[in-house]
Amino acid sequence: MKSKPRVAVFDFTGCEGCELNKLNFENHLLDILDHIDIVEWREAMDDQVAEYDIAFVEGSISTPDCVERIFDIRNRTKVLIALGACAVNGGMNAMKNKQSLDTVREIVYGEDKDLFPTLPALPLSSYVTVDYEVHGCPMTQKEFLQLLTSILAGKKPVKPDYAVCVECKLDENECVYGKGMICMGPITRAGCDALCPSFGQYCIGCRGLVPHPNKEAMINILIENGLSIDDAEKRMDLYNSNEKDVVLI
Amino acid sequence: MIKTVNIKPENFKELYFPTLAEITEVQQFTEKEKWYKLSLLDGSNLGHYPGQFVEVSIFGAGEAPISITSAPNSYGSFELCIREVGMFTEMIHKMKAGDKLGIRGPFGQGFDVNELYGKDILIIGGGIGIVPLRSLINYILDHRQDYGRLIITYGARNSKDLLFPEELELWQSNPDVEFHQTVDYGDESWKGNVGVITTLIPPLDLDLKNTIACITGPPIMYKFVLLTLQSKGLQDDNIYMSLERRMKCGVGKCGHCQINHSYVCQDGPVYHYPDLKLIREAI
Amino acid sequence: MKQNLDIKVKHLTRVEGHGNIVVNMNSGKLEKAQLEIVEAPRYFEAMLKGRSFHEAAIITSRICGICSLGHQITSLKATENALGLEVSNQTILLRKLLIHGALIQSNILHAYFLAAPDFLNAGSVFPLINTHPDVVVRALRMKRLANDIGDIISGRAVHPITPVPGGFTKIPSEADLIEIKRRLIEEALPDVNATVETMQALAGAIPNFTRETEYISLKNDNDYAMYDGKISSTDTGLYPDSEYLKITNEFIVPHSSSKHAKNNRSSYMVGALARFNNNHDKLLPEAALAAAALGLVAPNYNPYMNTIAQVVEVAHAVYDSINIIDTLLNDGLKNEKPNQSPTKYGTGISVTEVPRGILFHEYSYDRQGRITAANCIIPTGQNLANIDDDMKKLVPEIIDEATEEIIHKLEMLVRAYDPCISCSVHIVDVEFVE
Amino acid sequence: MNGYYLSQENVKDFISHLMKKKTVYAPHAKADHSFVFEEVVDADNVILDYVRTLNSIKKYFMPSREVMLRYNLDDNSYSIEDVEPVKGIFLGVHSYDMQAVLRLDHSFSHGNPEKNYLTRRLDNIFIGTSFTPDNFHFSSSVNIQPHKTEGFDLFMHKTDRGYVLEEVTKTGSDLMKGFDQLTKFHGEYPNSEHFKSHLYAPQEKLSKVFEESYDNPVWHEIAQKCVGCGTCNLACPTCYCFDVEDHVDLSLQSGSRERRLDSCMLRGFTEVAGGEVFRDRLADRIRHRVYRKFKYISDSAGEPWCVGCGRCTIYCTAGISIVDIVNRLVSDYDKKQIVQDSDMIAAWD
Ligand SMILES: Cc1cc2nc3c(=O)[nH]c(=O)nc-3n(C[C@H](O)[C@H](O)[C@H](O)COP(=O)(O)OP(=O)(O)OC[C@H]3O[C@@H](n4cnc5c(N)ncnc54)[C@H](O)[C@@H]3O)c2cc1C
Ligand code: SF4
Ligand code: SF4
Ligand code: SF4
Repeated sequence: MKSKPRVAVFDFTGCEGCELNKLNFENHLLDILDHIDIVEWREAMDDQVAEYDIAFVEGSISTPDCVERIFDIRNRTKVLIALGACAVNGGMNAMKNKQSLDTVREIVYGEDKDLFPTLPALPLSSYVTVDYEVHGCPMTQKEFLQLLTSILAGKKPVKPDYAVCVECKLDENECVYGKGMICMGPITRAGCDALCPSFGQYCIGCRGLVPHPNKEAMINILIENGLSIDDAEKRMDLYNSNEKDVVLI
Repeated sequence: MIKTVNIKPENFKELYFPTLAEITEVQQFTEKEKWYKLSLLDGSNLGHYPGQFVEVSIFGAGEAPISITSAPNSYGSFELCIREVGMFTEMIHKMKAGDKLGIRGPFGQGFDVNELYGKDILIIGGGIGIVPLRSLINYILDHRQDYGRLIITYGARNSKDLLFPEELELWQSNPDVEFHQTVDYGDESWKGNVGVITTLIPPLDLDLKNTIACITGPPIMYKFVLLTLQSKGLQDDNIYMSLERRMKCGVGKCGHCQINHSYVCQDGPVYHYPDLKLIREAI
Repeated sequence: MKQNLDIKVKHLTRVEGHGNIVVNMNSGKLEKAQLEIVEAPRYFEAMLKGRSFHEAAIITSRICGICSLGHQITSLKATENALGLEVSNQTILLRKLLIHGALIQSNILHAYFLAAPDFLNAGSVFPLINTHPDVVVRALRMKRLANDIGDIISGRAVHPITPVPGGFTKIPSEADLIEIKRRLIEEALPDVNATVETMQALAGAIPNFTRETEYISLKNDNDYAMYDGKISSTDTGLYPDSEYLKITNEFIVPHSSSKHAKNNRSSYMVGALARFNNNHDKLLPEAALAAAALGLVAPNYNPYMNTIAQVVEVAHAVYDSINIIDTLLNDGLKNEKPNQSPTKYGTGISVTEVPRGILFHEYSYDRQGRITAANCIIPTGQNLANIDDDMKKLVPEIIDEATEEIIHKLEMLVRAYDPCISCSVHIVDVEFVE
Repeated sequence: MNGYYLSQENVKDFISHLMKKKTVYAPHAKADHSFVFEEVVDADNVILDYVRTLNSIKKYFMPSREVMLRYNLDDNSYSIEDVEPVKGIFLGVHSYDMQAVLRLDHSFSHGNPEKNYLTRRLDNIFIGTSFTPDNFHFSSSVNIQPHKTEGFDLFMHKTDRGYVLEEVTKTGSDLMKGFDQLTKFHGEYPNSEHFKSHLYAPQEKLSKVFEESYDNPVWHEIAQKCVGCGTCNLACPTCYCFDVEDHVDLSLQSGSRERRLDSCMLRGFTEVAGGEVFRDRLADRIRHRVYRKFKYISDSAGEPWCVGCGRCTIYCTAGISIVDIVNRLVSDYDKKQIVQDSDMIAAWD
């Protein structure tokens, strides 16, 4: 039998929900461990090693210390995988990028603001090459496992490039716009199986935008449904402050 | 009232069920292109025409439409040439002789070899476009007396990207074949033409009435080749070309390859140019 | 006696978030014994400003993936208080059930995956898969059930979906509840007993260390307070929600990106042990028996026993969940729409117990229902000063042990608090009133 | 064929009667204000007086997700998923959804008759109900009246006090055997309803309009508002494009090939390796969709492929209406005709 790939797990600025989600794979954890060796994972174990085949990295880069560590991890690993919104596009952390960082720090620490250095919250890919990404806040178990099995089967993983609305239709959900909610599904990248609308809640856009989104049209929808321009832009920014791509009309 | 064909269950077709084939030979042509020889495990003949394609499947990876590059034969083998560009093609590039694949097809309309009967054939192949054309070339060589002149023009990005190196030499040395090749970018080792494929066409001395041009290449090539042929005076009626589109089913259901009213997997990939002109999105 | 000691544990493992343990003893004088918090702050206060009341809980749930449900419920309660939104009894029961689910999952995760390896001298839970497979499988099964409670009722155990201001966007079906109850009875009850036995066997590895301190938690007359009640201090008595700032008195220290807190003394403790010390008489009988079996008697001043208190709480939560489901089924589930019509716009405070201790959220809203001020005070932040104080007492007591043993005991001590560093750092007490 | 009065009070018994014969699928309430077709477990839960269901009954013949093949990676063995005929009674189907099924029948039987779809279509019984058009239905504009019985075996015409039940086929009359709470109906079946939404061109004219509309600026204008989410295709009862993907199981030993409904409004629909997208402009995708409903297939099949259900419009979050688009094309076409005619008159002068 082939030797198992050596896997390490790291976290940067984020809520560690994606990491926790892995410990939540109760039904599959033992199956996974049949195929991989977890060699480093600060949140769950003491060991540290010099090199690994696959590094799963959660969180965004937001301090000088983070920058150093992510370069170091990239140097030690063959494959680097960004887990969750923070690592993939900066996630919610990136909301702060819209304000001056000094202001932000002052809001929080007042006079002591210089004690704690901060940088704009950016995805891993702003600093190093990222091989694969698992979107979502938090990422879903299904997609993580699909990615892992793809890689283990030697197959390049593919991720959805269409909107959450698609999955809503496939699941025959009632659209939440019909009950006065304002949903980000139309331009949010699918993959979660339209989780929130399936539970009667609107999509907040946690998986980032589809490639080439029509942002102007989306903002229009938000305004047509009762948000002010200011609120519409805020809603767009919740998870997408770093997303720059636009559609070809 | 909708015209529904009233069909019986015995006529329903298992459209998505592949048959197994074994890779019998692999050859690496370039960094990104490999050539495969396969035989169906049930011993049957593929039974294709030049220009047709098959859906190749690797379990766990999916399916991809791939042109058949060999000429029809009766001894149960066929050949593919595949460029590594993405998920599926990466997987197939890892496979070796003895490995097994699924095959569906052959599908689509190829080059109508009866329509070409007795004509001079002008082959224009850009890059990987030579793959389906090679099937036609070898078919013509197998039935040499049925056709007039065989003029092959072939262009690649650079000399390292030229496919079927041994065959190119055979065609070059065959007195019955007029062979011209060019590369977009030359280097020290390259002694031949340098320039895009359209530069090969003006010098050709063609019997315009009796010449049929068969074109396959990357999408951007078509516009320029057509302009060049038109300025040479070749009638649209004398032009056939093969298109590429995204495809999933190969049998006219999944909708991906549709251009206006036409399904490339059914009406194409090889089109008669006058028909293609009616399809506005095609080129 | 040893005169010099220099310990620096960078990025302590098996805790949530990034912290370093630093101890310095110079010529017999303890210069430093502290937990440095080096987690990168995320500036949630800045993210909340100007957001609509619909989004407050969605954002604060992202403070921490581990306590996401706790933050969410606490945030919803604060918003409801600020906007005058009444919620139904059914909503409260479902929320209590969710809180139990989250507590079971969190306490099990801590006891089995993060703390147990210490008792067994293992570096992580992974070697235990081979040495103690039945224990690991049991832990996974308990966690799965707890997470399923979250998944089924709130859509997703991490960053829940259905709880919104005024109620739920979707109510579970009766069949869902019946199935959860079946699993609680058939799987969880035997697992709880087995867990108590396992912990009994491991309890010998718990260091014998005590330091009396102030214990703060919620308290009420009806139950083992988790969802609501008054703030209760073992030193200074009961306080209403509105006086939470009198208790927490946060201050900034240079070695921590999270603020520290103190009330009557230089520090106080929150969490399972604090709850137990305050509310042990409200435990369900089965949980009280578990406490007795594990030798946990109130008041208990050994911080290492926090892990044991967590196990006792798991027993309580499992039995109480069954009771809650029975009540819900007896009353009949009603398909209620969330009440989202504000009757006022002002400031709302809420206090909830989450697995790691008492949690405070406060928001102010303008007339458009947008946040103008926010403040959240997190359990781990409140425990940090207490951890430092414990270390200062512990180090001299064990100074003659081998350095590795000292490090091990210090790491165990910090872990016993089950600290959630992400939380403590990401929210820091400030108001951004303009 | 006979007709009967079926009073409101007898509907439940009628459904119970049907349930004894075969599995019955009928509209049920879903979430706050929507309807879906579901298997009937309790006749009480069936709602025959509904506006439209979220998805049409297409989902029973072409499920939105479907495993096509299972395989074993160790030995390359594979097997096709067994497809079973649905063999159900579909109760309370609106005429436009029945017409949509007939169109799908055409698509799946022409050229290569597809086993998966056609097998599921075998041996089903369809019972229609008339409907009161809302602001979004416009099926009468494509020749589909609410009382159109084509494709049905029985038809329930809604009246003030219940239904008039019309036997349409022999299968339909056989189904009535053993149900005797009926009085014979003699008279004319109702046959029209008032529609609020219309296409302003008869069918013959539409085909001409579409010949002239390829370069109409409307495609580009709509593209400014459209988010390209694919909802319009996925909700449409006559859309059937699909994508296929392979999945490997966690065991790494087996896997499956799955097809999933797709949408030509999605950018990735025409994307090929290397990143080339053949309909990259949103405007081109919108045009393709609308042409597929009114021209590409219709030219050869003889009917519009849009059945006027209104789903694509009511579910469009950007508020784009296919009726408005078509009517805009019609009015631009008319204007052009007037200009051409007046040019001709001018030339005569
Ligand atoms: C009629 C026809 C004949 C072809 N003949 C050959 C040939 O002889 N040799 C060769 O190397 N290539 C040929 N191709 C192109 C080949 O099918 C694609 O390169 C291949 O599908 C890419 O798949 P991938 O997974 O490696 O790429 P990815 O970019 O990873 O593919 C992603 C997805 O897009 C689809 N896709 C991507 N590109 C194409 C494409 N060009 N056509 C259809 N679907 C696509 C795939 O189905 C896949 O699902 C032909 C294509 C067509 C339509
Ligand atoms: S609920 Fe949201 S994701 Fe679903 S269809 Fe409506 S807009 Fe799209
Ligand atoms: S529906 Fe939206 S917010 Fe919910 S999980 Fe999916 S992408 Fe995230
Ligand atoms: S195009 Fe729109 S109105 Fe027409 S059938 Fe499809 S969904 Fe219904």
